[in-house]
Amino acid sequence: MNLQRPQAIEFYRQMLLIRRFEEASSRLYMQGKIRGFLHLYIGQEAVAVGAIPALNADDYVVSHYRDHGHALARGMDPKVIMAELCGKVTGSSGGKGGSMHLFDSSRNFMGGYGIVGGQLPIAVGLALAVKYLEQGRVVMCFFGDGAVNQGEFHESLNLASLWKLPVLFFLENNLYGMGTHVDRTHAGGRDIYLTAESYKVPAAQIDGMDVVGVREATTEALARVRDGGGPVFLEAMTYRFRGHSLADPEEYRDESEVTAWRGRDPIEWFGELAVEGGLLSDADVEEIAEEVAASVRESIQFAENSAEPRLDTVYENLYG
Amino acid sequence: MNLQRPQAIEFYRQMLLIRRFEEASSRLYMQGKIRGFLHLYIGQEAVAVGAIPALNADDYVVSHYRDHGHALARGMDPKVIMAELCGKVTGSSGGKGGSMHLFDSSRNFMGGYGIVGGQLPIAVGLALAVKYLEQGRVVMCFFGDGAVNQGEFHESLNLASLWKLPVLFFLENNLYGMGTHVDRTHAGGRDIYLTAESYKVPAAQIDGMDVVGVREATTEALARVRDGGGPVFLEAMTYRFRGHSLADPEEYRDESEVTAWRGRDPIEWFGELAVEGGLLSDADVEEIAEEVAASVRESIQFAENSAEPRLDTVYENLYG
Amino acid sequence: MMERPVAEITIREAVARGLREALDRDDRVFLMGEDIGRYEGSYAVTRGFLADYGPDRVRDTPIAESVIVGSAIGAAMGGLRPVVEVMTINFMLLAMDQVVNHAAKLRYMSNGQFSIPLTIRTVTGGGGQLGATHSQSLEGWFASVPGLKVVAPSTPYDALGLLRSAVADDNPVIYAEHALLYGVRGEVPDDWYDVPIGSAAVRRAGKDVTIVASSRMARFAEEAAAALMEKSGHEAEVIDLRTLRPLDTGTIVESARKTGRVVVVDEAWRTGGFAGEIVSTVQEEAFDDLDGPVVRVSGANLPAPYSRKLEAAVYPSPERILQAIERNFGL
Amino acid sequence: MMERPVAEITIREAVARGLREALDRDDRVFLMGEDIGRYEGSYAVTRGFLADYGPDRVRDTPIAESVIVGSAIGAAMGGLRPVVEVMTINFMLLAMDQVVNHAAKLRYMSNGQFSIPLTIRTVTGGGGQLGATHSQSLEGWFASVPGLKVVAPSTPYDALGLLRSAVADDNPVIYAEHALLYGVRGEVPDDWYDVPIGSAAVRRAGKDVTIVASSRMARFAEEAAAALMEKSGHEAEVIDLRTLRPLDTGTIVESARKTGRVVVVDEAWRTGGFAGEIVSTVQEEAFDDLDGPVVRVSGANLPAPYSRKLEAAVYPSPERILQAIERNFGL
Ligand SMILES: Cc1ncc(C[n+]2csc(CCOP(=O)(O)OP(=O)(O)O)c2C)c(N)n1
Ligand SMILES: Cc1ncc(C[n+]2csc(CCOP(=O)(O)OP(=O)(O)O)c2C)c(N)n1
Ligand SMILES: [Mg+2]
Ligand SMILES: [Mg+2]
Repeated sequence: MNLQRPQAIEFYRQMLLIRRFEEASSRLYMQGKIRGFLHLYIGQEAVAVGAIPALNADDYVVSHYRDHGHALARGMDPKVIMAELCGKVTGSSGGKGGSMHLFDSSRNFMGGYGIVGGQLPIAVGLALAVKYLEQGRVVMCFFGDGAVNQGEFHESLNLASLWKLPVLFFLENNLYGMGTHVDRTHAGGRDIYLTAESYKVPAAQIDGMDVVGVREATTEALARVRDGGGPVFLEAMTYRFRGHSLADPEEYRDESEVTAWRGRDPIEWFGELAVEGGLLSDADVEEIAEEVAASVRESIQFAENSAEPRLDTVYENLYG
Repeated sequence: MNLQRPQAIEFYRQMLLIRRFEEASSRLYMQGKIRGFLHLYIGQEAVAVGAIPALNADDYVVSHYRDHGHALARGMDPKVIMAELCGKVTGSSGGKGGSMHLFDSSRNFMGGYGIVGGQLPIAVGLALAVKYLEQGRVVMCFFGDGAVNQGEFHESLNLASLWKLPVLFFLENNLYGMGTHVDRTHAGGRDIYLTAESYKVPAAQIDGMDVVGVREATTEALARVRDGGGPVFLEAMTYRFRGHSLADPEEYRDESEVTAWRGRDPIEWFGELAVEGGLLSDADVEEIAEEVAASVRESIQFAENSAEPRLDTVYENLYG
Repeated sequence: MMERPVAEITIREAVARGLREALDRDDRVFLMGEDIGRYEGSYAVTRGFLADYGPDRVRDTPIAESVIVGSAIGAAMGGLRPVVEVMTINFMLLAMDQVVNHAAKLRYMSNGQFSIPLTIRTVTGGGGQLGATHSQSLEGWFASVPGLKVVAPSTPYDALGLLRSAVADDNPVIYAEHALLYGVRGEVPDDWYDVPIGSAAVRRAGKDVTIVASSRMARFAEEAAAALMEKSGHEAEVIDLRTLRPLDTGTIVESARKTGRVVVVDEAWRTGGFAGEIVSTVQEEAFDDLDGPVVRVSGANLPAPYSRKLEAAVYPSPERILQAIERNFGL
Repeated sequence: MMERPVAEITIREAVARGLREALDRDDRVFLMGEDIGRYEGSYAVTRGFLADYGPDRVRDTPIAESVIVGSAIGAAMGGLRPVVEVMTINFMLLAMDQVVNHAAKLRYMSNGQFSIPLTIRTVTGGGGQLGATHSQSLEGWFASVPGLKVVAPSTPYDALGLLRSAVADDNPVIYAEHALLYGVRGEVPDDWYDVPIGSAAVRRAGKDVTIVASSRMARFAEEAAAALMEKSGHEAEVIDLRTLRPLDTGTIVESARKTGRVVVVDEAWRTGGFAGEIVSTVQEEAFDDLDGPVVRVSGANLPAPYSRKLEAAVYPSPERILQAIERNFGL
């Protein structure tokens, strides 16, 4: 593992932040403080953390409804996210968006999309703007294995490839769209990246539980996109350790499958590797854990102490 | 050419019927007797005639808005089609459907669809019914190169392949969707059948100007579909000799391209070959021409002599 | 005659019962949709179905609304009677073309050569803090499309009775279940019955004001009527439309003529909502009997905000209905 | 001050002029759509554009309405001001999700962090014997969606003036051109002007009856008004809405109060059509001034049949408007 200590600290800290943040939001959901649908990123942390910080500040990130991890990895303030989940005025959208619809314009975090596949055309359009304005940016667009079968996947890959737009299509293949296994939804089979190649989009499959590998592959892919040759496609094989959302009874996955994947916990795995490799000390690990815990605690306090939006603001920001 | 005389007569007669029928409908359009959008099949006759009569009577045919050729090849009565184009009560839909929406339930000719790509899910559903009811039928679904980029193409190929449904996807690649060349619309390039393979659908490209080749490929493909292994995809390379519709100013194709393709006129080509090969005599050719002309004349007379639908029938057949 | 037993069940159970019956009675009926099999339905309606009926009749699909609906239309043309679940009505936006241009039109365009015996079950409504993309009430759009029928039950009795009628119908029927009504309990006879499509129910008779609503809003209307009676002794007649298309204008107009005062409650966005149809019909047919304008209590002209407080402000409520009656009619 | 010259041009030319201006004035404006470049527009609006502006600014797309609209939304978020052509409003059914769930909601859901300065030009209306799938008037649906604006010009002056406003607007605007109005001629000043979104035009003043309409129906309304004057000397006031959302209720209600008789003309299907919104508003705001019910003259509750004779029976016409006035108001 060709990795420096600061980088290792960052990886570990960011992944742990996501994990602890999601655990906390799960608790707040159980307490009725967060409502609606809540989709946790637990298990997939290595993808967001491996991928997103490899971007420049002016690049764009487009996510879907499972967006907390992406938002955190993009540097969005946990306080502001938690406040949004709790529907508070201090939330990223003042409580108007909710968990599935996070946005942060200051970080070019472009959302948070609740409709499966709907974010793909948006990402293509952002890339069109980038190319049109000669900004040299990249659009990194996340989506799940379930989204691959939507018509918009096809339309988006085709258009991005045809017009050679700077999109990095980032598939998080966690094997399930809600409760349905990818083998029962995608005719092309589990190796979805092969489908991407039929659009003449260079594509590769990577291990989504290995943050270092994700970073390497992403860096390479980004360089390729910036070269101007058009989109690139990465498929990260990963797994969500929890249900699809907190409403999920979770009866469709074999215990053994879940256990096997949990055995590949991206945070534990990286932590152990880093400690063994001398990149992190036990003290580091503890310190990071405390730092993260504090940050999450702070986010909860911030959210709980924040006011609800004022009723008379409900019509604000419909039109501009 | 391993072909018998009766077959040759049929090929020639059916192709010529389509050609003359379309020429006639074009004239009626100019006279204002047919209105709305009119999309002619001229140039593509070898596809419909090579493909459709290879089906059994109980198989299904699904077409799009360029449907006259498919309907005629399926054995629909030219009189009834012409009457429909003229909006008469004797038309296949009593004048309610029009050129883009031909139907003949007695021949399992399932339409006539005006929305590009919209017929593909319908075809998949028919195939689902066939499989569910264990009818052993095949669904032959036509569409153009333009339809390939619609999301529904993707969704339909995926579902048909996943569920191993008996569909023969029949692409008529005439290089243009309205005025836009396929090179500017499909990232995968001109060889669209390669795209189909990414859905694990066996696919082949064939010469759509050669009626014999089309028949051979279709027969083979149908056998394969009937075997139960799932859909098959055929891409017939063809060309429309006229504009997209009669409203088309036709300024987007090079004269030389049009001329080159007209040089491959499927009817002339087959006629000459058949005469040279002794399958058809000059007398045959003349006789067929007369027969076809009579049939088309009859269809015009029928349409012109037919009554307009009665106003009080306008609400009929909305609900069943 | 001895009365047959009557059970208290939820709307969820009523829908499930109707689906099971349909599967049991007719081999041509099958179910199709996202996560209805292995996952047992995102609103748990089809619990146990996959195990009982197998994967041919309970079909999990990819997430691809257009081909789900479109292939169901094709299957209907091919002799089956599909019952599709589109997970929520918001996702119907992805299948709009198939519904509007094909399901609704194929019979007419073919002059009756084909019919489309298709039921599309879908989940409508807001109020669950699901945010703007997941909280819409679009059934009014479908109710404006000739060739479709649209029902929206608010009781277990109607849920079962209308589902029976929908599945038996040879036309495409949009069957809208409200996300927040699944747990509502009510009596459902063991004896066979159906609720014909196109007939409204008078939930409560009254002479002072008519409240017209459907789905969850019909329940709110009943609450408002009770509160009105409690507060001022005025009698509200509550009409639960049950069907949006074809609309039971007879029942509505008759009541309007009687009371002279009409409130229409609609969860959808106020501007351009289906309430406008009812208002138009009432004033066309009963103008001279009206004491004042027909009043709309509708959803706000806003995407649904997530925050509980803000969300509560954009939907009708029993209180708001009551206020509208008091303010507009001085009752 | 000397009057600047005024030219007679067609609506087609007015739209083309507006598009050229927009391209000339702002580099962030670009056009995108099916066959707008090489083919020069299926209704020939963008003739010569590709040659003049090149393929970066006049972009031919694949036939894929969802990504056309969706990517335009993304481009708008990314700093551009896309003007999209969706060939006809019927095909908008394939882009419904992007329009309703994204274009209309992104600003609100992000609490103003992003805006969507997007114009979607599309062709609406029937009457050209294009059959059921190609003859719909769906602008009323869009007009019911909070977050969208919807305009539907009926004159060259408005076509240009509203296009200027649409392109300058920071919100998504649906700009509906009627298929059968492209050849309509009218005067358009050389001087700069715009037509603000949200303002109706009184086409003809009158005291006896108000006719409210938009797009082609507004022209029919003028014809009906002229015929009414001719026949019985009664004065109809004709209001051309020009904008469906936001609706200029002030102008409508004022006229209704004055005349006491209102006819709403709407090409869309009668049941659930946008006419219902206008009826509702008029009777809410002007009930006491009304002589009788607000009358709707709408499209029939039918998919459009192809046959000329049948098709003519399903759409409003000047004659039908006149008859409705005579029958309902005895004028
Ligand atoms: C168009 C649409 N259909 C259905 C849904 C409901 N839904 C939300 S998430 C989801 C599964 C998506 O799976 P995948 O794309 O693999 O992402 P993952 O949840 O695994 O991250 C479904 C069916 C939706 N939000 N939008
Ligand atoms: C959804 C939709 N978008 C656009 C159109 C307009 N349109 C009709 S035919 C056509 C071109 C289709 O080309 P292709 O699929 O290649 O078929 P061909 O006309 O060449 O037979 C277009 C754009 C339509 N009917 N439906
Ligand atoms: Mg997944
Ligand atoms: Mg073509």
